[in-house]
Amino acid sequence: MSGKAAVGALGVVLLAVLIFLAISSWSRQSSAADAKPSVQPINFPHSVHVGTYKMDCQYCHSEARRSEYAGLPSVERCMGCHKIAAADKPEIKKLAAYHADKKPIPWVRVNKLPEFTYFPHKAHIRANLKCQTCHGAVETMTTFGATTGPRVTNDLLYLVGLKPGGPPLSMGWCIECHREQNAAGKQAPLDCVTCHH
Amino acid sequence: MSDSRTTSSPTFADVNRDVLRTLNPPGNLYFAWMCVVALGLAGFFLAWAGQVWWGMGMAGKRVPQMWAMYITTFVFWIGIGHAGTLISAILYLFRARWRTSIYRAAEAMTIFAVMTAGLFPLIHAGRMWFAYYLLPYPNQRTLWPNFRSPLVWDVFAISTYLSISTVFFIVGLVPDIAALRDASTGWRRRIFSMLALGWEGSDTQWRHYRRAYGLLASLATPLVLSVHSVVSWDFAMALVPGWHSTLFAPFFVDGAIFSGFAMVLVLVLPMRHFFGLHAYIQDKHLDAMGKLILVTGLVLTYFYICEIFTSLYSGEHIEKASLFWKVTQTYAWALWTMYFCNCVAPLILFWRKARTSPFVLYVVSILVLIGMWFERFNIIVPSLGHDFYPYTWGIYYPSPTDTAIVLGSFAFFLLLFLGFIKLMPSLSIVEVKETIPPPMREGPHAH
Amino acid sequence: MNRRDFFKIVTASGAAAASGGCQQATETILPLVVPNDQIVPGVASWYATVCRECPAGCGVIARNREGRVVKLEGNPDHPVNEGALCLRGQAALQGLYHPDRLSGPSVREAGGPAKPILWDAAEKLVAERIGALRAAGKGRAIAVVSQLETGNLGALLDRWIQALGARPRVTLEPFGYESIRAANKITFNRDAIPHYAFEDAEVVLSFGADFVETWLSNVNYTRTFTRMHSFRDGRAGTFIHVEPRQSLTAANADEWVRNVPGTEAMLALAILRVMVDEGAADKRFAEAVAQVDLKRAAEETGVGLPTIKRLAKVFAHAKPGLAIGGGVAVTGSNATQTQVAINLLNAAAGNVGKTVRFGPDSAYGKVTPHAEVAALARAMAGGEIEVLVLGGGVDPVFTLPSGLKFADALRKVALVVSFANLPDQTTELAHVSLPDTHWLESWGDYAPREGVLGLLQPTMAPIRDARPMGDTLLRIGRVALGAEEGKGPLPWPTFEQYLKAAWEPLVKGQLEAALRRGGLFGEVAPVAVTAKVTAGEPAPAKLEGDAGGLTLLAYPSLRFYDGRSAVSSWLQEAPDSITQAVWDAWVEVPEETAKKLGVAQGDMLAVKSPHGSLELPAYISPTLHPGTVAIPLGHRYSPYQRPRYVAADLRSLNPMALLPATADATSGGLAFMAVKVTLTKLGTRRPLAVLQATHDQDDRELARHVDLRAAREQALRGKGPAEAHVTMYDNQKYPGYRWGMSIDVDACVGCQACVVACQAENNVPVVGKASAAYGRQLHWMRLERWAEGSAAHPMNMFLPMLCQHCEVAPCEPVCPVYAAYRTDEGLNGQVYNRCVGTRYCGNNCPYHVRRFNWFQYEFPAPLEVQLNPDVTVRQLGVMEKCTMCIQRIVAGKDRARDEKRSVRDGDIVPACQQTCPTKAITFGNLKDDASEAAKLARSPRAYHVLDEIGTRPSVTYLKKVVREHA
Amino acid sequence: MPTETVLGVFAHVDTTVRALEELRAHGYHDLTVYTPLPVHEIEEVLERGRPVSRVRLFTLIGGLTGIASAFLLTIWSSLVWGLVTGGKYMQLGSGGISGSSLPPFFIIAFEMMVLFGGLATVIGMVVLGGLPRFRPSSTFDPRFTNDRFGVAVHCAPERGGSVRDLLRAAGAEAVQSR
Repeated sequence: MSGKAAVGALGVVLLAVLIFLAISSWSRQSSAADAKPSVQPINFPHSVHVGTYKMDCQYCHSEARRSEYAGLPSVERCMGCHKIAAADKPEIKKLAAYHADKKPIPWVRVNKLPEFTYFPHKAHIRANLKCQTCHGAVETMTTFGATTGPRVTNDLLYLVGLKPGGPPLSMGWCIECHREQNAAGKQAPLDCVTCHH
Repeated sequence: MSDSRTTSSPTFADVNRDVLRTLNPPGNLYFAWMCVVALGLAGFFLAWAGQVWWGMGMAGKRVPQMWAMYITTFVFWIGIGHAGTLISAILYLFRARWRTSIYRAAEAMTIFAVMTAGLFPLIHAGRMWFAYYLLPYPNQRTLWPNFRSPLVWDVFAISTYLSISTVFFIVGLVPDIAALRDASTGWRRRIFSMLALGWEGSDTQWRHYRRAYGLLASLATPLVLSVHSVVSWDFAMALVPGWHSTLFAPFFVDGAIFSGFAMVLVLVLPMRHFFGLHAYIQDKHLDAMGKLILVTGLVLTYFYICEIFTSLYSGEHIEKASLFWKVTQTYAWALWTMYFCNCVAPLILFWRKARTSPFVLYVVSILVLIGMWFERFNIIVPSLGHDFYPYTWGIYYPSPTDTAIVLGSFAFFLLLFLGFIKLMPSLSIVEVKETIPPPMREGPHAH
Repeated sequence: MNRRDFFKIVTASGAAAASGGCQQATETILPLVVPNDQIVPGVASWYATVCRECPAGCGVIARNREGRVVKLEGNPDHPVNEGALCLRGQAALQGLYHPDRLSGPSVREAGGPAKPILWDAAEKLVAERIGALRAAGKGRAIAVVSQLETGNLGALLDRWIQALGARPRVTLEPFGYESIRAANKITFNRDAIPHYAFEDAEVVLSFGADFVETWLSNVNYTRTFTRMHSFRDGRAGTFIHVEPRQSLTAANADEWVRNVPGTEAMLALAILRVMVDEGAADKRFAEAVAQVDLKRAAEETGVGLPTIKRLAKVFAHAKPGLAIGGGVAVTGSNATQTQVAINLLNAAAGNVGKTVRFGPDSAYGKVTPHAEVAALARAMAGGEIEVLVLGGGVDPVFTLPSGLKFADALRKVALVVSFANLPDQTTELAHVSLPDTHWLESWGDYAPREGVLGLLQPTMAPIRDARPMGDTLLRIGRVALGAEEGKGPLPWPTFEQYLKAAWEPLVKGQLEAALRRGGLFGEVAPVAVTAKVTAGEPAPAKLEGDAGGLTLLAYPSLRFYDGRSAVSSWLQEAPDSITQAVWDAWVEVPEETAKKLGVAQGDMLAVKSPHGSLELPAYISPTLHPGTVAIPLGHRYSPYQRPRYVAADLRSLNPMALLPATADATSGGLAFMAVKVTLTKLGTRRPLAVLQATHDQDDRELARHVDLRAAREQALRGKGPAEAHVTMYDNQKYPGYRWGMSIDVDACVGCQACVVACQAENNVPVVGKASAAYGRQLHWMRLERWAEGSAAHPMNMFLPMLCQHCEVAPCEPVCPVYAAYRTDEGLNGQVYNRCVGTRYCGNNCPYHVRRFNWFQYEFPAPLEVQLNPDVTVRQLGVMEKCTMCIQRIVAGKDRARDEKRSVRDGDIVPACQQTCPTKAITFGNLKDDASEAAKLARSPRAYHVLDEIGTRPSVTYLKKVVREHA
Repeated sequence: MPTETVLGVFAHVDTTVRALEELRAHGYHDLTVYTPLPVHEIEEVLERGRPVSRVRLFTLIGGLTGIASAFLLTIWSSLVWGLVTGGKYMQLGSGGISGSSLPPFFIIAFEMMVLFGGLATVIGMVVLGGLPRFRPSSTFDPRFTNDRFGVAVHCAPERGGSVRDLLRAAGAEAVQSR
């Protein structure tokens, strides 16, 4: 019967459209990319630089104290040490190749906040925050990686009454710290538009 | 439609048979209707998908009419959703026995209308994929909805209304499903057994059931009145001239009942005709419904007069300008259509013959539905089009997207309703039995 | 210097960071190869340069973030604009990042498409041709046309021309004001355009001079006009404007006198006659007005005798006054006579030397008169020119009248070399295209007036394969001459070196400091002049065409100038303040004529003159002089906008298509008012996108005014009783600052600069004509025009409307998710990422200043590079609105915290206030009684728009002050 | 103690009522009566001396829980951020709660009262009515949901005979032992 066929066809169309709605909706949910330990163009061990040689974070990420961004060291700065230090290692040879070609190193981004979030490193360095507070125990990481940003599972845990705490670099996690700082007499803003504008 | 079939009173077994007959495999006419529904729904979902993909601009909204036909249709369906629970709860408490033959259909209509209405806030939201932000759920950001917003009141009112109406509906259905279970075989029987929860009609079950039903009715009664009041506050709490009025709550509730009864008639009259239910849905039922439509229509007319009067008497320049614009300018046709359909058309029901004529009732009901849709349209679109700020005054033009979605919502409603009448008893077996004299060996006596 | 290499890298990564709502799956971050101390990622650097969007030459500072310029602001040190910038200056970025910018050099066979070519090959091609001509002794067959270059680029061009023996350079500026120069030569024996000191005048009497729009230096004169006119500054001078059309300048006049077009000379002499008759002027001026018959003058000008007498009285009593002339109606055949009459008025009233200052003469005085352009066109048509070099910024096919037949002449030239960096009507006919760098990418200098030397420096690396015109010409010249670098008449390797060498004697090694300041700014002492009284022949302008037709006023456009700014979609979408129309061009038809023709707004009309015809939609004007029609100049759609924003390819929007090649015989200036046209109704419609539904406030007192006398009384008495707010609830407490704004309606001239500045600062997308017409424009700020009074004597008020940041905001409580809320600092916050898009707030805002993202708006590449990295690019489906530049507030507080102090008044300046030439907008902390904004909010003129609703806005408006006699 | 269950099937209300009266008069109180609809006359006999259904207690508790949780939710969640909207706010400071935006919360409280009350009522009905029942009880007959009435008497086995007689005498169509 044509009617039954029509109803069947309708079912298929509806299903397709619902799937489309679901997918297109989900794809618009702007969540921060959760980067797993990443494959970097050069295997850079933070553990050696920070852990073994006790280098200051801001020696390389020198923009942190004056800019919104922490910044990455220029290839020139890397080469400042690595012209001599460990120059024979294969990874350092890769670095030297970038330097010789005058090309920037295409590092893969690990820590990323959504576009609608304004996070100034400067203000946090001014407040004497340690880098590790947000970025984890960098001195132990051979490959830098982080799982950041909000996760659905986290909200689900809250929904069933658990309080797992915000995952790093998620809003709940920022807020927790800001509230603690305010309770300790510091001035950490809690105004929405300070970070979302 | 003759009254001949109503002369001899049916027996309990007749009731079971007649009601279960409505669940027989449907005919061609039914499938023809389903095809229409399918078309409407396809348009509905495609338009919606387009709107999600390309943006809300696909719908004809603009500044200043940031709300338009979606909210119009939302309020329309919420209004429709009032008759069911009103009939089943308020009339139950008032022991109006004529409700019994229509209340199941009305309740189903209520739930489906509210479900249809419930789609519109989603359709209407610019980012419907974040619509869950409106729900108070615990989250790591410790963000909660703003309980000062009438939209959050809506969320609570409508979800409560849908829940309670559904519960009420299901509770009413349980004994009927048990009857269905006992009259069916095979897989249907298994499904009905599960749905019937093992209902047997024992005295213990009945006594708790009756008490619970009464309590639910008394909870649902204020709920019915509150829901449309809350919906009306979406407007009354806003500043827009033509919205900001304390009149709105009773005005909306009355309008909702008015349109709800019209919709009940629109659905029940064909049912009566096609299923041959003249024995149960009798002329006296139609008469009662007609009277209710008449009364609510007159009350509505009173509210219209009040609205105009307050606007004129206030001496408020902007209010008056808004009213004057509505009555005489671009959208005047919509306003006068509304006045005709809601104030003039029902007056024919003063005449008893009209109240018992299915044809007249049907026509009046359709007109009332049109009028009530336009009432919401007139509240939203022209009021916003000529509000405080002359710079942004403007005219709203519906786009193919809005139109497809509004028409598609009727298809969505019909899909649910047509599905329901073939899956569930659309007359309450139990309550219909209550209205016919119980079987007595000594012969019937006064009940 | 390796800064430019560096820019490239950072620019490449910057583009990725500016992505819109969509997220990228993997993202790479590119560090610099070589560290650079000028750039810190995330921190803006500012480079001073000079705006070259028009010859006014305002100082500009460009905000550079990660190697890309994201915002322009006026240079506060520059004496012309003192920090302000007009909308065209603000929108220059759209030219810089224009999607259609030429991607590199190209050659074109006659009629064929342009083919890319390598720089060397292209240069060689040109050089060989030039070399051959020179060798053959036909150097005169080489012609160079450039825009007005007063600085070293002009000097270099002249050296190049000299070295090659080419024809003298022609500068092409459609608005050349030749008649002012010619008249000054006659009256004061000085071939120059003086500096007008508006700020010192008590009365300004303007004969059509549209100084708010384009006249000479719009930012400078708007700024100084406000100082003379605005009540706030205590002067409250009077401004009288004579023009047949209500231009934006006329709309700002205390008295607008609508005259018959072309009779300005007669009116000026009539005024002088009254002054002489009543003894207000020296008897020696009697000679000049001997032939003036007041009655006839009153009749022919259409200005009543009492008005003439009143104007004379007001003008004569001013100490000093200022009479100026310009605009479309003063370009006709009698333009020089008009200017002479105006000179006599100034001389008779004793204004010369006071408000009319020779010495600091305007750069416009160096424009070659239009007659020479016409001569060149004739030479081209006659086959005399074999190589034509067209500099950047010139588009003769578009900007010259069709009567000149320049396009035909151009086709006769064997080799047309174009330096334009955007395709236009002229480049389509060019054979070789050698794109010049945009002025924001270039070295250079420009002196807008004597004593003010502005320096241009590259504010970022070229984003396209473009090379500075100077460099290219130097190379071509050397090849043509067969010389090597460092030798011959053109030894300099680059223009940059030429420029630096030329500046060395001026800066004596201190070039860095000059660059930082934006140039060398000095004062030139006024030169004393004596006026020669000449007898005026009061004749109206002669017009071609059908005697029964309507006089065509092809008036310069505030938004597009001569059309060179029309490439900007920001400007296309910034409404014309008077009509509030966007995107399209229109023909302004007087109400009477419209009635006669039976046309309504948007009906298509064919406008015919003996030289061509145009089809344009009608705009019905109640104020236009009945004998005229008016069409704005410069409207065009540039190619990239065609598919995206408008339905059809509409190129014929420019009234130049109707004009004859008439020039004023005395001065050689181009006549923009030279023809009478006829109108025919076409029967089709092209509705205009007009943003303002009505100019009638319907008694809602949105824009308010007060009489001058009352304002003075109130100012003496101070503020009356404050508005009492009755509330049952606790008032909000502000622990820190409370931001607020004051807007002086009296100062606002409606120039739209703030609208475009806001768009540039806050990543406000462009929506296109259809959306704008349907109430879906996204401007966070709009400029409303409210008109009162009769059509003949209208009173216009300009009301900048933006989010009012209400204390009891109707938008906030209706938001179900707290996306709209009130901050601790008195702002209405809007959290985009929380917004669900219910649009309830948009309905409930009585001001309708909330904007909704109806679609996902795009920023076609490379325009996305311009996006302000401090401001979120909004996703589809969210609400947005003015934030009072929250990013600037955050930055200002951050700066204060670095310095361990609190924010001081003036630390934080929102984009709209920053660019406002009239300083009508003041932002500040309302809790601080000493702040400027708080003081203004307590002014007796202060009021809140729609205050009867009880929203308690944080934006306070100050009433316009109306002069009683007007 | 072993019991016997005797089921009488009736076609009429009056006969059912008669049987019930008889049974009560003879001291049989352990009865289960099946009816396709609630019948006033039958209820009258059965409800005599029984307390009112406890369902209403569920409703009361549910409703009160709803009100309390609504106020808790709205007030507490307003205090989490203390945001100001439209000049109204509710903030937790050193001096306790300041500002007031209480009136809208009554709406939430009302809705939550109805929701919780309604759901609790249904739960009450289900629990007290012994629902859901996964297997039909031994005395149930499918006709009881159509047009027949059933009276099941649970009695000591030795009294089964007299019950059967009693039911038959009252007018039962059929009498069975289950």
